[in-house]
Amino acid sequence: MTEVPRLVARDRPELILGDHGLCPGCGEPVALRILLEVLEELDIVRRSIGVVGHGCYGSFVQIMDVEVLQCLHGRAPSCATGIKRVRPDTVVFTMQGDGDMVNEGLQEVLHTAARGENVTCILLNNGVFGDTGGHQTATTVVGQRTKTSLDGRNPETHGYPIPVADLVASLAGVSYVARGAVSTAGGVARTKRMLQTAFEHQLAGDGFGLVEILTMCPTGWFVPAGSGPDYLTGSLEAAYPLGELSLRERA
Amino acid sequence: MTSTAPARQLLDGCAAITESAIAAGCRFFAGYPMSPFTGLLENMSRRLPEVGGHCLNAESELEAVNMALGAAAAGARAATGSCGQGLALMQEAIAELALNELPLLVVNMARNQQDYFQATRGGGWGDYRTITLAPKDVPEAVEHTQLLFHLADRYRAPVILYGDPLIAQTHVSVDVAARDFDPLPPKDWALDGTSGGTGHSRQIWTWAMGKVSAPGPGPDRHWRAVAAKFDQIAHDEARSEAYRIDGAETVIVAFGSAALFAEHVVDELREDGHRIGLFRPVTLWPFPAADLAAATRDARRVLVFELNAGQMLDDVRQFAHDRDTVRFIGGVSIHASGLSYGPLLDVAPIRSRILEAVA
Amino acid sequence: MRDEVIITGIGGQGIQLMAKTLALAATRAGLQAMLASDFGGEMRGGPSQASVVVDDQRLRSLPILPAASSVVLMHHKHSEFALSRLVPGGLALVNSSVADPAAIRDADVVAVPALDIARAADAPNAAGFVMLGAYMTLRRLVGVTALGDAMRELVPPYRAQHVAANLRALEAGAGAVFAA
Amino acid sequence: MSRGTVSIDVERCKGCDLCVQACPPKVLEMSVAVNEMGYRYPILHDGCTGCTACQLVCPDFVFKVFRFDSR
Repeated sequence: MTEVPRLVARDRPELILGDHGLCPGCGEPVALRILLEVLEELDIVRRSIGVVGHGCYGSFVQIMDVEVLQCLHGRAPSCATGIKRVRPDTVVFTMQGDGDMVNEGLQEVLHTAARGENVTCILLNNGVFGDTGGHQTATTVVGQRTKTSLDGRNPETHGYPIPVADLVASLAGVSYVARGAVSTAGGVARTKRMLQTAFEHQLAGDGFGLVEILTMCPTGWFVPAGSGPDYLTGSLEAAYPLGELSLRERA
Repeated sequence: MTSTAPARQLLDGCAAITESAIAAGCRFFAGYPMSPFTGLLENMSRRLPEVGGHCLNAESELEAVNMALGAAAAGARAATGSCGQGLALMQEAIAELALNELPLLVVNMARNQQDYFQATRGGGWGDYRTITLAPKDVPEAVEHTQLLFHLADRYRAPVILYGDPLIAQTHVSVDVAARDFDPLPPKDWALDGTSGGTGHSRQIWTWAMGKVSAPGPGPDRHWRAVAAKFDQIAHDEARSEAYRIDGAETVIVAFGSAALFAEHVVDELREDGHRIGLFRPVTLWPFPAADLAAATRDARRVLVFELNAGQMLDDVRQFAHDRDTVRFIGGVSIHASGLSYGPLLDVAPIRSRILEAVA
Repeated sequence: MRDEVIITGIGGQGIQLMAKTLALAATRAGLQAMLASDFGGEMRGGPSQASVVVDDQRLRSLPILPAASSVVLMHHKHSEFALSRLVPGGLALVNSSVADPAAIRDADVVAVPALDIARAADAPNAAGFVMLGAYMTLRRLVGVTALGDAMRELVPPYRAQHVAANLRALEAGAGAVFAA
Repeated sequence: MSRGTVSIDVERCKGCDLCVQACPPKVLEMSVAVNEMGYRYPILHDGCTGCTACQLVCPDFVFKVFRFDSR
């Protein structure tokens, strides 16, 4: 009996053109990989346009072999709206961090959702400005230490975090909202299925979709790279439960 | 469904600009209501769907200009607009358009002439300018609209049409038809999704880094190239009009509606024997520097009339033949509603300010 | 041939529709027209004014008229600007049901009791069109039929029930004065 | 006896340790040696099932996963 090795998982899709420079243990490259795998598997690479905001993930525009518009901080949903309206046959997605979508661009994503624009927004949420070195964002959870909340986010002085996916899910015009995490193998697989479902809704013309992906930022959390997943489970995931969110009935 | 309006209509400036834009192929518009720009948004929202286009009543000026940026990135002839504070909100995106080399028409249907600086100086970040045309009346606004779409595509840059309440709300009999221009290069840079997976998929990014498999020039080379392009535009695209300038010892400098009134006053004063003429920058940027220097070479005095505290005055002082001859006779003058010009924009006060300066 | 008229009165009297009817009728007749409107934020009750310039050649005009050959006063209120721009001896067509024609100096004053004529024509809301009809008899820029057609084009569908009364008012106004 | 195996591109690894924690049969271990970037990297021991957990969680796209088919 001879044994023949059969490839069951590639290291990365061909749509990733080279190495990224993000930190050890970062969750964002995992999110990029499953996003591009979904575009490949749905056979929509040759009609996809990504609208990318500003954060560490912004450097992905150099290694992702998909058409991209790098836009102003927070404005990706509006840019995506313009693209999709004039090119309805394309598949349009945004890639934004929590600082981009929830701090700088909260109204953009809410209005785009309420308008029911047939685009897919992807939020990479690590609860911190990783790119600037670990500062508080609108999704930093209560108690989380950042460089601008050194003793942990205290609601009395820093206010409360915003669960943007829940806000979006409360709006009519939305076809799909889900929250996944890339902190475990199972979580990565489930998040990939969420992305696939979101794009299937866009392809069916159902209206706005949002997939929030909780990602590790051990550098910005000031924990060792290997502790990222556990920290995520105890902080972000406790505040932002995973799964598909139930939607408001459309009028 | 008709794509062009019938000949000879009675249209206000907002409707006329809308028809001119549609004749030029504009198929996307986004805006946020603000008087007197609102009329343009209303006309676009009625007309664009009739020709297969899109008009969005955006939730803010930020959304409006970024929606239009997206549409422009996807290759559409697109436009947005606002005025005053709304235009200020759009400046970040106008800079982004310039540095991304994306064409877009921004109609600044201003309340007055206090937007001169923010139209001509490049109110956002980076080394860029915006081609800005200031029509003096509705028929010229119709012409400028199409010219600006052409220039925007030719130079791949955002451009501004500087209107005002008189242009927005005055009805005139106009014929709107598509004008012919030199052919433009294809928009092979526009995003349509088709280049994904080729190893050199299209990328629009102010840093122009390209892909690791097909590197771009990067920010240093890219921004120097953009700056050089604006130098070229400054050299090639300045437009102006000299009116009864021959033998004039007094040269009025005015733009937009103010120039229309100044023209009338020049006619009156010429009848009275004054040697007076009018120089009108048609492009506010590029400022027609060489034309102004030539027009003021023999002038004893250069009188700047604008409805603000002296903004274009900076440019006139910089480029007049002799800056010591330059005097300011304009001023801030706002209608009680805050939405339009005050009493200074009228024949009698302009005439008396000129006569005072000439005496 | 050039005609400049400033129509003035109180918002709600139909000033803007009168002016636009005149400008559109002139445009449709192949003339050049300019219409500059000036009204406050209020839809009714505030000052309302419109300037119309009609020319058979390339029209060149300021949207704020330095001088007007005629004024149409629907009311004495808010008429100061219009009267200040009226050339000496120019035509002042006055709605004498409301305003006092005797108060106007240095003008060719023509009094038209527009409200009374409109009531008599069973068109009590159309005094403005009585004035416009009268103005056309005096100025002969376009015919009453052309004005009627333009008015019909401008009246929105939800006000279509007023078209017939407006037409009666135009006719009545046209017959209320005599051309010089 | 292994039902699967992985190839590990050690030069691309940044030593984050996520794969070691994610591996259900616990057959990955971080090296003592470091790669050219100075990072430790995973080493595979016997017992791999080819489950792909390491590939799923790896931020640096280091793993290719294979399974052995009998014939």
